[in-house]
Amino acid sequence: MAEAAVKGTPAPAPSGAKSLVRVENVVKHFPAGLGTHVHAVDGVSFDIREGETLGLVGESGCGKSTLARLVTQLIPVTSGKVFFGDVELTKLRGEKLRQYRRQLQMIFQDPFASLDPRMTVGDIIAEPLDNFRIVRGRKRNQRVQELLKIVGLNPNFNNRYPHEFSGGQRQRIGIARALALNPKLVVCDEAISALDVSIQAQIVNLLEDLQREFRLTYLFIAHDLSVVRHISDRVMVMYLGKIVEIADSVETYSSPKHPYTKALLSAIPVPDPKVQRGRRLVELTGEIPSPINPPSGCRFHTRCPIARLPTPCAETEPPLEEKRRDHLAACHFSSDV
Amino acid sequence: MLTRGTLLYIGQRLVLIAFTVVAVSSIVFLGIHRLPGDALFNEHLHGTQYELLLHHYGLDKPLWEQYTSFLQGMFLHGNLGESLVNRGVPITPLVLRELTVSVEVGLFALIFTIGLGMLLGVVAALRQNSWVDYVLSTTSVIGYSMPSFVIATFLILLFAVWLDNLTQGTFYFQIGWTGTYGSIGEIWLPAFALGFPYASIVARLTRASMLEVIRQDYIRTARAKGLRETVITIRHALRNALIPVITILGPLVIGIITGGVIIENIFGIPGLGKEFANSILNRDYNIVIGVFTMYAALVGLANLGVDLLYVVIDPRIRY
Amino acid sequence: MAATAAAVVTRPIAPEQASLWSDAWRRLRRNRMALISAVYLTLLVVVAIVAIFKTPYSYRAVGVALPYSGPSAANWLGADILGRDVLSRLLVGAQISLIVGVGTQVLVLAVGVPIGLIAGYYKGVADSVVSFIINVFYGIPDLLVAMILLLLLGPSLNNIIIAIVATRWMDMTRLVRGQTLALREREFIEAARASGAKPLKILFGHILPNALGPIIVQATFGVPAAILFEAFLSFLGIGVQPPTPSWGSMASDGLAAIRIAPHMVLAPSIALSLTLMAFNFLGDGLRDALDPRSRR
Amino acid sequence: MANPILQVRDLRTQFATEGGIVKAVDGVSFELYPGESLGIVGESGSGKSMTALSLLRLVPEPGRVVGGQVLFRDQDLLQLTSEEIREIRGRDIAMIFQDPQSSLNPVLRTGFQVDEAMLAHGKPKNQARARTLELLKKVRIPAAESRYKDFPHQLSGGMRQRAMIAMGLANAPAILIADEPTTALDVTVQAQILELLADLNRELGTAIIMITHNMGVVAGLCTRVLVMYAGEIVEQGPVEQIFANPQHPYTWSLLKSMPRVDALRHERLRSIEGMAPDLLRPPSGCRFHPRCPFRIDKCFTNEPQLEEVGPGQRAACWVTMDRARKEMGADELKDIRPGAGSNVHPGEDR
Repeated sequence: MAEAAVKGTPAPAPSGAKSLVRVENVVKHFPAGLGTHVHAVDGVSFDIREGETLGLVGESGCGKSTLARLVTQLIPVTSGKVFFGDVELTKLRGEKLRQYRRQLQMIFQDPFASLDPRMTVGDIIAEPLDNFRIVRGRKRNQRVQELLKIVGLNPNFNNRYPHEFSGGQRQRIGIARALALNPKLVVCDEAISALDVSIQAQIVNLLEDLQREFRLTYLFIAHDLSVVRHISDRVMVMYLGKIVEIADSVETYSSPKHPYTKALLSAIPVPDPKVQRGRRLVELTGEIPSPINPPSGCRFHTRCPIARLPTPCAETEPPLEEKRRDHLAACHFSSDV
Repeated sequence: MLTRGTLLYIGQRLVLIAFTVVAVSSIVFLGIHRLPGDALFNEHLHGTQYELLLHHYGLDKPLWEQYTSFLQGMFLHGNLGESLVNRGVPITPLVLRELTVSVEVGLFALIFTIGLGMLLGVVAALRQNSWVDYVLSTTSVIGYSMPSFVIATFLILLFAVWLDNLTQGTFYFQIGWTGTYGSIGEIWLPAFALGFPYASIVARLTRASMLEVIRQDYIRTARAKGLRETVITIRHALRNALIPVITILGPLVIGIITGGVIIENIFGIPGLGKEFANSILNRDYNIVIGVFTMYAALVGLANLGVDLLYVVIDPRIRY
Repeated sequence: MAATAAAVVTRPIAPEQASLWSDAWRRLRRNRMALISAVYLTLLVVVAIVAIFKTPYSYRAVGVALPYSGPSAANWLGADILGRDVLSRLLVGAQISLIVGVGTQVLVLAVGVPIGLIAGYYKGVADSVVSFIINVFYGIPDLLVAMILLLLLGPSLNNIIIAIVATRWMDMTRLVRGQTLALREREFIEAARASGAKPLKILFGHILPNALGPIIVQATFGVPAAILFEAFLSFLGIGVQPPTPSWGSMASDGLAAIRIAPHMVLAPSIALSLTLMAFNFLGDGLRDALDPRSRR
Repeated sequence: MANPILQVRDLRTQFATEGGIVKAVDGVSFELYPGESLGIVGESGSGKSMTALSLLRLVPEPGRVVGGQVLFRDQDLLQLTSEEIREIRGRDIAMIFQDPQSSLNPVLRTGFQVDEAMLAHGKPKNQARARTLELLKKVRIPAAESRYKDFPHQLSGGMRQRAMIAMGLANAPAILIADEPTTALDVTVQAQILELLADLNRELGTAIIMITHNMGVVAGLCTRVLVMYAGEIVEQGPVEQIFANPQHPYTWSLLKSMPRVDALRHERLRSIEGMAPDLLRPPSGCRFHPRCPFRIDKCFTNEPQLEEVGPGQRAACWVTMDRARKEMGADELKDIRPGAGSNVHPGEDR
């Protein structure tokens, strides 16, 4: 497994591939007191293709974590639909929805908070198996040890408690739990953000290897565009509850079609002084506006370097449309980017 | 600081307090009036005297009518009725007079509680893990483990009995209320007995809160810009440390108010608490209701005061 | 600052298979005051149980010594106004205190834990209703309500317990609700839901075990609070009724005779204070042991 | 180059914990020259923040600076009385921190907190206030007058960090220590803050010590860099050289383990196997040896010292990258350790 993984591109997901998850015009508002709402996710449509890694990137408060929970239906949508294959998950409730959790698993951000401190590692990893009564007794134990081995941990760790492990090891435990049910889709919600750089690389490599071995589909969410680009086949950029661009990960960098994507790319420092000194870091002024009262028209117009104000940018909301083959962006002037 | 929002909030709270007062006094009224055996009835009454009395107090009417006239009296005239035991004594002026006495003792206790408690808490926190801290921490557990009546007992023994015996009557403190602050036995000892357990709680909380605060990043920032330690403690630490202490002020005020019931009985202070205990024992229901109504209003206002204190101390809180 | 220091320091010393509970037990054993308190309370319980079967004199036997007589070989703690043996009455009073203290906490747990779990986990209307009721109860003076309740129900041991529970149930409910609200937002609860756990399993398999520490601490502090409450009520003469002795009513009787027989008020006062102190020290020890962060 | 403005010699900071002594900073030496921008990089637990805090004696309990010298203008900061070090803090050497939200006092007005930095060093109130307004404008806070009166919670994260920087610059210090100043911020805001720091460094000639875990930040802002691992400096030198030709295997691996946003080809990341060492019981010999792909027998027992490996570049390693390339073919290397490279690494057993 390691040999094959050393070089080469991630398994390509042809654009015609079957979609595993389809999200249609999903909206999620949270009440924020006095009749106001946080427009966390505000009309989002996309699909996740079988076998691909779809990256989702955006700054804090853009709604990406909420979107992850909507895709896995951990929280209900305000409106819109989420399909898993042909099944409309947003219609299901209770036990019927629970059955679909076998297919949709999640890896969480904080390796210290995502494992129950009162449970042994073995019980944590076996919890999904127990919830669906899949294996019992000695077989359960075997499966736990097998999973520990798969994620690169000592199989004899199963009787220990989470607090005895380092951040990287804990994240491996979280991955083992997500794999226990042989899911089709794994949503990684900032799964590596809390880790040190050298450990991040370990986990990224592990995720790539596991994808190849178990034919997993990933929705990979992070605020770090360089990591997202690295691991993803396609990258989706979110700003203030809206998707502003979806494109092949190479094309995202070489020819972004939304000024926000371009600004995001420019803001990430490259660890190479020769390159970095020549770059202009700041494309954007100001900070992300409040999602309680998002700007009119294009939500990015308040910070956009190329916006034409007031018309059309502050008045008309640009649709997310295909600018090139398989490259969608929501900008009135995408050719100027 | 008194923005329109805050005033609006105060208005809403006052309405809510009035509502609560009516609700609880109604519950007490309706509950109590279903009880058999009241203070009116005794064997010295003969003939139609009992019926006349019942009529005088309106107790011969159906419960519903009694209740509406009770509400009407309370709202329209601030009239809480007449005492059943001391016939003819109107309750409203009685409880108002007693209220001022109780509030007086309570305020003394409160000042004492907060002042001493915070001082000791800050000292313990600044001398963390020293013997001072250890002694103060242990004392505070002992302090709030001693019921106020036990403290009162010790104070009486000490100041009124043993001191008297020791000096053969030349020097001791008179226990008892004259309304003139003539002796420390009159208001300081009751206030101390009432406040000491709470002072211990405030001290503990202040210490914990101070320790939490002096580990905060902004204290490090203050140090990094070269502020003196005294400035850091007073300006940066203390005010933030106060915020959690305010949260217990509400329960604390209630505790001091209700603790008065016992302390007033021990020290013979003619306040609301003594009246309440007596009227319960005497089954003087009208006074029970009247005093309880007074208490409910007092507690509501005290809680409102505490909530407004937040606004003063913590700029992040706005109503 | 704390976070940076913690990053350096917290790499565990890797004790073999140490659960959080055994860690807590280790810390508790090192707390001297808590240990002394535990020993005292164990002795108190033993003595109270023995006193069911055997006391030096009957607690209600009048004239076993001269009224108001002080401590002597025959009556270690002297006699009271009717010449009853104070020690015997003190021992029976211990039973009353322990029954009230433990009894109320059992009921408070039975009421507070489920309501708190449901309000905290399901939020919404259930929570709003519970929170409103809790706030109303916090806004009324508890001792007075208990007094009125006893007036309505009549003074008996059961009614005293009911009155105390009725005015103190919200402490536990609020704690459990708060813990649940905080825990349900924690990632491991979300992870449990994501791995297909049913609500009951989340409530009792994940949330309750993680809230157990604070619940135990709260219940431990609740015992002395209830004992104190009963003492207050009995002191005022509306708690346990004579001739049954309670530390509160004994102190009240003694206060009347404070000049001639101070032992009468001192004995129950000291017994009460020591017991409350022991529970409070034990509670402190448990809190420090169960929540290492609170240790300073 | 001019004389160094700050000389740190053999700095040692330790934490007394229940399990024993944690050597958070263990013999760190370096110089800072006037007007330069020095980066200190390392992962969490490498001791970079503790090094910075030790300079101004701000190490939190139960930590203590136990040895070494911090020479600033011919005086050893570690030997000063608490009143003397107080006068240095904020006046000659200022410091800004990672989380601007928690680093500002929530109950005091933002502007006043900037004033304080000057009031503490004897500036009269009205002058301090005028200077604060000037500073708030300098760090590009719009509507400075009204922001002055705001409480920290009314400002955005970026604005708060700008206010912190204004506070740091209040007394025109010779040195500004920035401890992960952009870690808590979004990338677009991070870029703004970095640009501001670079401009200030250029305009005011303030020397900057930049503590960060982000190699990209160092590449953009710094002229020299120290790389820390497990409480020690493992490599130091001019930024261009360290990035182009790292000599310590840790530096080299760190650079290879980061995905680059400008990458046009998918290359597998080089992960550093294992995990950061336990500073209660640091590894013998070279502290990096349990994770080093090029270790030799000597690495297990003998601790390497910093030695010249290029012009101005020093590394503490027995097998520098030049040697590893020559003798072990490091660039083609997957991982020469047996069993390494796959995700199963028995080396993690404890």
